[in-house]
Amino acid sequence: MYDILQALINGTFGWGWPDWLIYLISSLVVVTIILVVAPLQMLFFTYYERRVIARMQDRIGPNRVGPEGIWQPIADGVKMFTKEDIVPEAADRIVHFLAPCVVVAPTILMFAVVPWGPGMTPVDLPTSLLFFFAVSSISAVGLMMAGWASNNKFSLLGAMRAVAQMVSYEIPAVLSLIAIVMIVGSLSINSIIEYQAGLLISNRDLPGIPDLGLGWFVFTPVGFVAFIAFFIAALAEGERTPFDIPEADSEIVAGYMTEYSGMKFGLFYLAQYVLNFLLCAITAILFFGGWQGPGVNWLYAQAITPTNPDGNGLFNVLAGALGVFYFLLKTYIFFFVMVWLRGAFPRLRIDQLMDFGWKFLIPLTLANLFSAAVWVAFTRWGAAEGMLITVGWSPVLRWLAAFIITLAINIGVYLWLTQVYAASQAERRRVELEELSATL
Amino acid sequence: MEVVVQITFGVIAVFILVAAAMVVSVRNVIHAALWLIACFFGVGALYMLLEAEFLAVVQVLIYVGAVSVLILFAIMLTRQITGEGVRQLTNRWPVVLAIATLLFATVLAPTLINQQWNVPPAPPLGTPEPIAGPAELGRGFVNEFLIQFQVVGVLLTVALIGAIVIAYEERARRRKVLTLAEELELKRLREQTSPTVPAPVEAEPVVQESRSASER
Amino acid sequence: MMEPPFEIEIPRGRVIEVQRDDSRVRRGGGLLRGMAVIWKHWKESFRLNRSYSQIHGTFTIQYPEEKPRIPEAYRNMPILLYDDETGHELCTSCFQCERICPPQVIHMTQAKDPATGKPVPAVAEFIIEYDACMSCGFCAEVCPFDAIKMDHEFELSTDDHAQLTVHKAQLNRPISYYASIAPTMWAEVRESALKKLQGNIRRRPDVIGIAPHLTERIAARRAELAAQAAAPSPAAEPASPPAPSAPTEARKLTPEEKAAKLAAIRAAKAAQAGDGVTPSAEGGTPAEAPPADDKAARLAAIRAANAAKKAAATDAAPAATGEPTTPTPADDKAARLAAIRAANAAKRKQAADSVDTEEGS
Amino acid sequence: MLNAVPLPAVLTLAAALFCIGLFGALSRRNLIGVLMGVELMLNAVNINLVAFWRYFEARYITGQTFAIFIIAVAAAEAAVGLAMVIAVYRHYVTVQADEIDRLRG
Repeated sequence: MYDILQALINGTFGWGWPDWLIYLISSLVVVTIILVVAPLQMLFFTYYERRVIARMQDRIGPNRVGPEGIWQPIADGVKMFTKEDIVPEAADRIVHFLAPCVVVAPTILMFAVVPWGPGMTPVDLPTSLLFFFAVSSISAVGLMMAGWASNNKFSLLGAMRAVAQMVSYEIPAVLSLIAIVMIVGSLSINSIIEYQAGLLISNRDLPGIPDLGLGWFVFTPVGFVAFIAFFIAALAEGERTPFDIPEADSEIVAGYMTEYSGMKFGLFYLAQYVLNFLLCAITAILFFGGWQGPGVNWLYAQAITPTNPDGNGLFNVLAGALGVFYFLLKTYIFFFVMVWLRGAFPRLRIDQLMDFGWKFLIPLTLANLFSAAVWVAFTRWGAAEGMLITVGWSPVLRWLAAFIITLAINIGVYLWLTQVYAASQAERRRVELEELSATL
Repeated sequence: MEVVVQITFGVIAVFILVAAAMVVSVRNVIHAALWLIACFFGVGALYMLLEAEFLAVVQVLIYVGAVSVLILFAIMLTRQITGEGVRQLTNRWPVVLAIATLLFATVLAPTLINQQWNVPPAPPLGTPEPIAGPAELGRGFVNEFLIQFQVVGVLLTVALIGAIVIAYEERARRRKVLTLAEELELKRLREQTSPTVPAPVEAEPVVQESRSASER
Repeated sequence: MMEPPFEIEIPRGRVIEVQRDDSRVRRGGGLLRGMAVIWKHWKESFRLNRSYSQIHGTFTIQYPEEKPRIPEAYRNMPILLYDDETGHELCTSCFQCERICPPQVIHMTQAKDPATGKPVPAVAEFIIEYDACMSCGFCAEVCPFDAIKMDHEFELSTDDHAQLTVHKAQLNRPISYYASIAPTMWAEVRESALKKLQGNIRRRPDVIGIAPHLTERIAARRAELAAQAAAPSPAAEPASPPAPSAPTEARKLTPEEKAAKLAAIRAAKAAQAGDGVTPSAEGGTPAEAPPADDKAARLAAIRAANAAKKAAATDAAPAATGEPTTPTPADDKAARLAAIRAANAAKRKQAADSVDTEEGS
Repeated sequence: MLNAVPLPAVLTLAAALFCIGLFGALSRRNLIGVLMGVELMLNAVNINLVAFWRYFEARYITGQTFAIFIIAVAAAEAAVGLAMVIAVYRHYVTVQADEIDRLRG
């Protein structure tokens, strides 16, 4: 944004404004865009989810307000705004008031590092991926505050569940990301996206692959396992249905949101859907190339960039539009999958959730980390790093070797882990039953 | 530009100190923990100001995301929250306050301020300064600091296991009601391995006996 | 190991357990199968499904625009039938429905021949409190004349609670209406219902038992028929029959007159029922009614009689002299209320009597 | 930053934070409060390390590495410490430090 404004104001118009003013204006513009886009995404997501889940349940869904019910979320929002804001008598008023803010703020902050298209990153941090997850973990504190301040058993129970779940599933999520980070060698989201150029095979792994923007990580064994593990962890972190234990309406009313009404409840809702959007977006970015897609890189090569200052500004717009289109398309597809899962699966029990996270996903992602190391060793290392086997191999051979070995490792680990996990679950059930029968 | 940095630093410093003071003085333990989180945040911001981006992010990730949540969990599990009618400070707190204040006022602050630090001159504004980022850190961890890195890893693993061992609770209070599916599976289990599993009839007198003993 | 569908007897019943370790659902395969099912539902949901025998496709009906296809046996609220051709109501006021109604929301009074004062197999007023009706359909089942049937109309919501106490005029539906909403059900009972109706019509004088809104038309038609019958002599034609030849009831009854008449009839009946305790006791019925009931009935009857007298003083007498006056609506209402009250009391009395009779015999 | 804020300012801030943490660790009765005080002290130390790193040798990683090790140690300390607090609470049903006095004669 700074570059664009700089080029526009000082380049095109030649007004010669000072740097700090342009910096300030660009920051404000970015903040405004984020603050507008985030609630809009939330509104769209609520509508989208309700329509899709309705179709899965052989219904139609909201279709009365406006054409095909498109204004339904706005009507809901109006209702939310006009509702009475109730604070329980015994609540801790200040904490009760702060909690929704603490939950919403990090989700909006996470938008800061999400790239929407080529050269369209609001803030390009070198540690943006880590920033994304660090900030996402703050909302756990907000949930805890909400649950405790409400002074309600259901709220506290929901908050404890939510936080336990988020903390546990952050580990497999981050572990599966580290595999990707190891391959890319950078924590910057932009460089992760740039790595995924190519056609089925990234052209950084195997130079010479034509660049169609399809060298996604999901096509590699490492990326695929990481994708599955990360998506499951994302479901748990976004409190989506198989893992919506914190707000299990049939057990604990609405979890930590029980004592909230009006716009405070709306803020929780906003945070939840924005978080879902961001998790879908980060899945699309890390494993499906984000804005990468056929044509984007070619268009962007013609555009004005720091490396190509005398490009054509029209191509900036075209590349941006196409990139945003691909990015949103992938994101919405992932949200469809989330809704699909919600339609298909019942809610887990908390101990099942913890067992699955700690005893299945974490070992799987650790094994995947090893696969990632193997991948890096085969595709990139040479004699200097002590990788003597591959000396003299052609890049294709090295890539093939890496692919086959990681595939074998991942499939073997998956099969072994499923067997072990199923056996351990059966054994645990048996032991529990024996204990029960002894106490009866 | 310098003024902006100075103001920012001042705001962050005041924020950190106020939050820290609240941590040690607030009666409600949950509020203290929340102030502690605020303090961690302020420290993270200070790291950002000191251009240690990676460290700032790690501070938020570990302290705000994990340690503080751990503390909140511990508070809620120990159920001593509101602190109404309970002294929060020991009887000797004035002594401690005096020690802490004296330590700061007479030893630390004068020494730190009067010491000639010989700080190398900062490069003029605008010139890029080579600052070690996450990439250098990563390289350092697998080269010169490899042993330390491994030791920290072992430490964390040991801490994980130790925490589990210390906080592990024998499942003494078990629920006594079986669900339908459990009842079913139990029955099937008995049919398979009937000699090993004791029948409930045998276990019942034991339970009754212990209960009557406790009543007496 | 057991066979996959594992069946077991437990104290709470018999249970069939599906094996958890089914080889088809191992290693995440079960998850994928579940997702496939939902995918099929999603894919098929863009097709409308109206057959009810398939599990895929959207069932939703866009209600205010589209109406659901209601099955014939659907029942909502009771209605009364009348014959399209003759205009006669099928109801003979046999009180079966009133007796069986679980929430006691059906009330009716029997019609009387104004000339002789004897009861006629027709209903004078029929009231159903729709607000308390529970749509059980007992009334329709018990009705021996197939006069009361269950309607398919379900859009009854209103902001006026009093509107849900429905009178005969609003309850009446032609047989053709019922035949259209429930053709097979009507076809089953058509023969016997019409036959019974013919029998009843013979015992109904004049226009009693004719749906109120048809009274005028039917009377006119009858007069016409009568005129046609007397047609041969053209001299008689100018003295057009309606006014002189038709009895008083054949005139156009203004609503006030009708109400007054109705009130009078009801009051008379109530009075009779109340006073009739002694005659019936004298007439050989062995048991005396319990005093409390008797007293209540008497009180109600007296009250009703008073009200009726008041009403009669204002308009029944002038009506008798042929001077059409307009009674004040308040009086009319009071009279109506009194009549209903009296009728209820009488009914209670009657029920008590009948119980006593049974016990006595 | 380097020109605007002198190093002693940052170090004094760290020292003040350390003293506050010390006060909390020594005077709080609640065991969790004591742990919170210790966390404050560790943070003060970290500020010191990062400040020295930034002002003296920004091109090397030693200071940051040390800070990261301290963060890891702090996390381990918090985990074990809180586990101990919970174990103590289970046993004595209190977390007030001066009420846990089984050894007092």
